[in-house]
Amino acid sequence: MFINYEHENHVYNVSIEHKDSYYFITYDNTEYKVEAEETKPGQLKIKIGDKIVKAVIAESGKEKFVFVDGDVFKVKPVELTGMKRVKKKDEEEGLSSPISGRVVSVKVKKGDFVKKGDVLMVIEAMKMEYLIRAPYDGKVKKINFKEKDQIEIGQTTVELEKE
Amino acid sequence: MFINYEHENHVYNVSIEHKDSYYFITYDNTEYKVEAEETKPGQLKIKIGDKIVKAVIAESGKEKFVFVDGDVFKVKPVELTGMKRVKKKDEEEGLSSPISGRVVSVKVKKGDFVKKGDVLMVIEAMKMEYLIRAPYDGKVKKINFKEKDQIEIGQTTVELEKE
Amino acid sequence: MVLFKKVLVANRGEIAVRVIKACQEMGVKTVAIYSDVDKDAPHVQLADETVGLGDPTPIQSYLNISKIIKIAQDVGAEAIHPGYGFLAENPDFAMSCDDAGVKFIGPSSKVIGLMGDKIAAKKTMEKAGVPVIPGYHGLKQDVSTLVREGKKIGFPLLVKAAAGGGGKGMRIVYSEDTLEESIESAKRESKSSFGDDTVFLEKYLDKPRHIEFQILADEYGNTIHLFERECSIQRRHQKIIEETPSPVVSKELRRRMGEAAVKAAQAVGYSNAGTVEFMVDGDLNFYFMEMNTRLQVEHPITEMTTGVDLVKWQLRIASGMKLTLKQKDLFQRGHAIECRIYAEDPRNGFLPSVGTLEKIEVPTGPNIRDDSGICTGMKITPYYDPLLAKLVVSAENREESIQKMIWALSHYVVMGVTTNISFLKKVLEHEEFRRGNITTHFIDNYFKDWTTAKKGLPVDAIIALAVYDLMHRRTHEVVRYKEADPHSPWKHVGRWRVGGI
Amino acid sequence: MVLFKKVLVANRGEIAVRVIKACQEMGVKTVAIYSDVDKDAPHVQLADETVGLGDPTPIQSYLNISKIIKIAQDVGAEAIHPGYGFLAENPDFAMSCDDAGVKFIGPSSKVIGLMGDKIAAKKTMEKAGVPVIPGYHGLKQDVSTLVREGKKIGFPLLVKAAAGGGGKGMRIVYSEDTLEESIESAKRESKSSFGDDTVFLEKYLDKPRHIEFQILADEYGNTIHLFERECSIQRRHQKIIEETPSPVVSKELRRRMGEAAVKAAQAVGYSNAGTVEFMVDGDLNFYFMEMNTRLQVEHPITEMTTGVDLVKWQLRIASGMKLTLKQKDLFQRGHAIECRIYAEDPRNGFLPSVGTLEKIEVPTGPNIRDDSGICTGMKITPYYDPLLAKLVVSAENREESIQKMIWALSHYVVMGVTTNISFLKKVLEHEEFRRGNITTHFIDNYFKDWTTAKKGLPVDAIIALAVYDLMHRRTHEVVRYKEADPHSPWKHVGRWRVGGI
Repeated sequence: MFINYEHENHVYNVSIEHKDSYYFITYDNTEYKVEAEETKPGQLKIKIGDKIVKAVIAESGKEKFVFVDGDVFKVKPVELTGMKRVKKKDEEEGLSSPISGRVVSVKVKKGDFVKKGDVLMVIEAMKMEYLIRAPYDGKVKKINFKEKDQIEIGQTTVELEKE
Repeated sequence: MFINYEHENHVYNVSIEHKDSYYFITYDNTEYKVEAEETKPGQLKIKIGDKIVKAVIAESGKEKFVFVDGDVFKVKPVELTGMKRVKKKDEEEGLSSPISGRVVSVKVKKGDFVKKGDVLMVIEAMKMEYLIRAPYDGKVKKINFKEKDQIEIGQTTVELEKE
Repeated sequence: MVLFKKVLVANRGEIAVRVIKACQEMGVKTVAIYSDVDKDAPHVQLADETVGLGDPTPIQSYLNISKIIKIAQDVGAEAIHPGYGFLAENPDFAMSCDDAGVKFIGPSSKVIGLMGDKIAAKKTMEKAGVPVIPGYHGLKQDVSTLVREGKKIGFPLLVKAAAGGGGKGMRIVYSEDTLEESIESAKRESKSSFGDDTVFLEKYLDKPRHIEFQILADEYGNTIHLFERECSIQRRHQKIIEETPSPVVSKELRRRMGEAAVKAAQAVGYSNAGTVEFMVDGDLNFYFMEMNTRLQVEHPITEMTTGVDLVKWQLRIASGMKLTLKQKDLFQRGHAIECRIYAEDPRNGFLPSVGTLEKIEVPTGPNIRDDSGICTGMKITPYYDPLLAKLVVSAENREESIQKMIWALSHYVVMGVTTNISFLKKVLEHEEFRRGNITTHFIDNYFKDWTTAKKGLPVDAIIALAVYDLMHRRTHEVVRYKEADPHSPWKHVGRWRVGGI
Repeated sequence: MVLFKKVLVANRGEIAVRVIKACQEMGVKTVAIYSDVDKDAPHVQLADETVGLGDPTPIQSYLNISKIIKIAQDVGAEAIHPGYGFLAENPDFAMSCDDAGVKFIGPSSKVIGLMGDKIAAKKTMEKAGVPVIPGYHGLKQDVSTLVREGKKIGFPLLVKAAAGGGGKGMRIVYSEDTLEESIESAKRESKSSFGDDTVFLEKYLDKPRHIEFQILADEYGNTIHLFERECSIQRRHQKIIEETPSPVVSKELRRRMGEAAVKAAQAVGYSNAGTVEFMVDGDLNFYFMEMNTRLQVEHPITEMTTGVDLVKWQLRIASGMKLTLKQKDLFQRGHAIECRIYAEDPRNGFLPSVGTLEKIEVPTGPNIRDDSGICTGMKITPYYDPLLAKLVVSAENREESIQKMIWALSHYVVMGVTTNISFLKKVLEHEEFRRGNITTHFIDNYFKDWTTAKKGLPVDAIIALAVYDLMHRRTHEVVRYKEADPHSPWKHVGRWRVGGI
C-alpha cells in the first residue's frame, strides 16, 4: 500500500506491507521491519528493532492526529496528481491574519504608501493584540476589513502592491 | 410512557411524560416534576425541586447501570405479563455457588444425611475459600460437581431432599 | 553506583502500573509480563517491553518462577520488582533470581524465608526484645495438638497460616465448637495458597488495632522508619481502609513503636522496604505480629504524609545506593487515607464480583491519588485478587481528609461489576469512625446488618432511568401492570397511578 | 463562625473546577455560571447548580457585573468566588458585591483598587519601606512625557499597563526607535482590556528573576506567608513554568523576602489570599513589583510543598474564620513544578490555537496533579484565555521533580488544537534550566530559533500512521508519486523506493 501524508506543507511518501507478523515500511530510501499491535482503539505499540514506540492516533474528518514521544502532529492523506499548491506565497502570508479575532484598528488607507515593518492593522483575540506589519515596501491596493470586523485565521487583511 | 424496571428481584413501575421543558414522573403514587439535561453521553443533570441530581447511565446489552449519589444500581427493563419468577427459592439459594471458581473438595456422598450448617462443598476463587453449607437438615439427592471442576456463579452445587 | 537500566515487573494490576511509572520517571526501562486475560491491561499498555505468559492460572503465569526468570534473562533485565502478593514473599523466587544473576528488588531470600515462617519470626523478635502476642507457634501441627493448645490460649483466638499474609489461611474462632473445623479449613487454604499447611494460634486481643510501621533499610545497615499506618478497618481479615497518622498514636508511643520496628528490622539484617505489623490493644500495649518483606498495598499514605517515594527508594537501594534519608529529617505532615476499591459485594459477604468494566470515571483534584490497574472494557476474572484500584487522599487534618475521601468516593464511577465504593463511604461517614474509635472488629460491630440488608432502588435513580429512557426512547417492551396473585415476588413494589398527569 | 452554605463561582475553566471541588468537599453548595460556548464545560458538569449567561463575549458574560450579581441574589448564594482573571481584581465588582449583600471572596474593594493602580501601589510600598524598582509612575500620561521619561530611565525598559496583569498591555522596549510605538500600543491594549490606558515605565533589570510570595491574611490582622514561587520562565511576559522552592533563594533571603511580603500586605490592611511579586536581580537584590489581590494561577505548587489548601482557606477567611496556621509551623518540603498547558503554537510566536478537542489523555501517578478545565469534544474558542490545564508535580527534590514532569508531559495527549506541551518539555530538558540558571529572558535567550523553526514529521510518526492506516485500510485515495517540476514545494521530502520489499 502506498500512502502520502501531508504535514506542514510537506508530503511524505510511504509504502507499507504486512507479511507474517511484521509490517515492512519503506520511507526515504530506508526499509523498517516492525511489529505492531493496536492495544486500545487508536493506541499503537510498535516495536522497531529494540525500540518500543507508543503512538496514539485520532481522526477528525480527513485529518489525523498522531501522538509520538510527547509530540502531536497533524497530517492529511493527500493526492499529488493535479493538486493545487496549498501554501500561499510568502509575501501574502505576512498579510493574512494569524488568528481569529476582531479588528481593533486599521492604520492605513487605500492608496497609502507603506514601508516594510509599518503596522497596517491591529487584531485582538483572546485578550491579546496582534499587529499586521507590511512584509515589504508597497502601495495599499485594497483593505478587506474595517474596525470591529470579525476576522478569521488565514484571511487576508490588506492587499499590497509591491514597490 | 410506562416503564418497569427490575432491580434485585423487585419491579418498579414508573410512568413518564415530557411536557414543555419538564418531565413528569409518577412512581409509587407520587408525581415528580423535574428538569433534565444530558450533559455528556450517559450523563444526566436533573433538577428535582431545589435538589440537583447528577446521574451516570451505562448500558450493556439489556442491562443498565445507573450511578446516583455514589451508588451504582443494575437494572433491567421487564415485561410483567407471563414472566417467570427469576428468584430461586431461598432454600435453593444457599446451595448455589456464590462465585465462579474451582471445586477444591466435596464433603458428602449421594445418600448422606446432613445437618443444617454442615459443610457440603468447598469452592476456591480469587485465592479464597468459600464453604457451601447445608441450609437445612436433609438427604443428599445429587452432587453436581466433583473435585477440580470449574463452577460458575449461581450453579447448584448439591441437591438436598428436605428431612 | 548507577541505577538498573532495565527492570522486569513480575506482577499485574495497580502495583505493576505504580512500579513501571516510577522506573520510567527514573529513566529505567521496564518489562511487563502478562497472562492471556491481561493482554490489554494498563500495566501492559504502559511498559516499554512486554512478554506474554500464556495460561492465566496463577501457577502457570504470575507464580511461574522458572518462566519469569527465563524472560528476565532473555530481555536482559538486570532486576525484578515483585510488587506485592504473587512471588513477592517467596524465598525460592528470591533465591532463583540470585542464582540467575538477576537482582531481586527486596530483602535477601534468607530474610524472606525467616519472616515468612511466622513462628520463627516471632521467636526471633522475642529474642531481640520486641514484644509478641501470646500464642502457640509450635512445630507439632497435628489437629489434636492444635485444638488442645487453642483451648489453653482461650477464645476468641486466631488461626493463622504460618506462610500466609493478606488474610489468606486465617480464621477467627469464637468458641470450642468450631475450633477443629476452622483449623482444618485454614490448613487447607494455606496449603493451596502457599504450599505449606503450618498454622499457628494466637490470642485475639481486646479492642485490637492493627498499626504497622514502614521501614526502609539499605544494604549497608542504615535503617529508618517512616512512621505508622493505622489499618484497623478490615473485612475478612483484609484491610480496606488505612490511614496515617493513627488517631491513637501519641508522639511518645510513635517513638517507642518506631524504635521497636527498626530494632525488628535490624535483628534480621533487613534491607529494602518492609513493614513491621503490630497489634495494639485497648491500653495501647503493642505486640509484634509479623513483618511483611515487601512493598505494602497501603504504602501511598506514607508517601503522601512523608513526601518520600518508597518505590524509587526500593530501586535505588536494590541497585546498591545508600539511604540518604535520615530519621531526624523525616516527619509526618497532614493526614492521608487510602480506600481499597474492590470488585466485591459488601451486601453479600464481600464476595468477589466478576464482569466487564463498562464505564469508569475517576475523581481528580488536589491531593487525590488513584492507583489504578483497570481500564474500560477490561474483564474482571476470578483468577486474581479483586482489587481494582486504591483511592488515596491527603489533607491538612483527619477531618478534612475524611471529607475529601467522601467527596472522591461519591465521584468514583465503576460500572459492570459490583464494588465496595458505597460501603467504604458508609464506613467513613460512621460517627465512630469519625471519632477515631476503630478496632479490627469495626466492620463486624457496626456493619453486620448492613452487609446483609437488601436495599431498593432510590427514587432519584428511578427518575434518572425514566428520563434517560424517554430521551433515548429505547424502552419499547413495556406492558401494562397486571394485578398479580398475592404470592407474586413483586408485591411490595410501587405501582403507578392511572391517569397520573 | 460557620461556612457559607452556597457560593457562586464567577469564572470558567480550570480555576472554576478547582474552586467548585474545594467547596463541595467542605459541604458548600456551588453555583456555576457559563456563557453559551461553555454549556458543556467541566465546571458546568460539576457544579450543583448552573445558570447561563448567554452571549460568549466576555463583557456580556463573565465580565458582566450586574448580571452575575443578580444571579447570585436569585439563587441565594451568600458569596462569590471570582477565581483569577475576569472580575477577580475589579474593585467595582467587589464593591457591587458588598452593596448587594453578597460576600466577595477576596480582599476589600479598597485594597483591590489601591493595588490595581500599579503607580499608587508602588508609592504605598515605598512609604512602607519595601524596596521598589526605579521607574516613572507619574500622572502625566501624554506620549511625549512618557517618551521623555523613558529616555531618562534608559534601555531596556518596560512599558506596563497600570491596571494590567498577566502580560496584557505590557511591552519591552530595547531602543529609542520603538519607544513611541510601544507606548501607544500598550495604551491601546490596556484601554481595551481594562478600560484604562494609564501606563508606567520601569527599568528592565539585569538577569531578572520573577519571584513571588504567597500571602494569607484573615480579617483580624493575622498575616502569614507561604514562601516563594519562582516564575521566571515566561513567554510574552506570561508565566508558563513555575517552581518552588526557587533555586536561588537561600534560607536567609527567604526570611527577608517573606518579611517584606508580609509587611507589604499589612501596609494595606490586606485580607484573604494574595501574592506579592518581586523582581530579583543578578546580585539577589529584590524589588516589589506588584501585588496580585487574588488567587494565583500557580497556587498549586505552594499547596504541594506546604500541605496547605489555599482555596479552602480563602473560603474560611471570607466567612469570617480566624487563620489557625502559624508562620512557625509552616515549612516547605520537596520541590514542585507547574507547567501551564496552553492551546498555542510555540513555533508561531505562541499564537493561540483554536479547534475542537478530539482526544485527551492525562498522565496520572503519585504527586501528579492535573488542574484541568477541558474535556473531549470541547471547542477552544477565541473568546477566552487559551489555558487548557495546569500540570503540577512534586517530588523529593528539584531533579526528581523535573524528571517526573518530563515523564508526565510525555504522557499528556491533547489532540485537536496545537499545544505548548512539547515546548514545555524542551525547556525542562534544557541544561541551563536543569542547573537553575533561569531569568525572565530564558525563552528569548535559548528558544528564539526553536520557536520559529519548522520541524518535520519524525520517522516514528510516519511508521505509526502507516501501520494504523494499513490496519484500518481507510486510506484509498492514494496516487502514484509523479516526478514533479523542480519548483514544486514538495522537493525536499522522502520518496519511496520502488520494489522496496
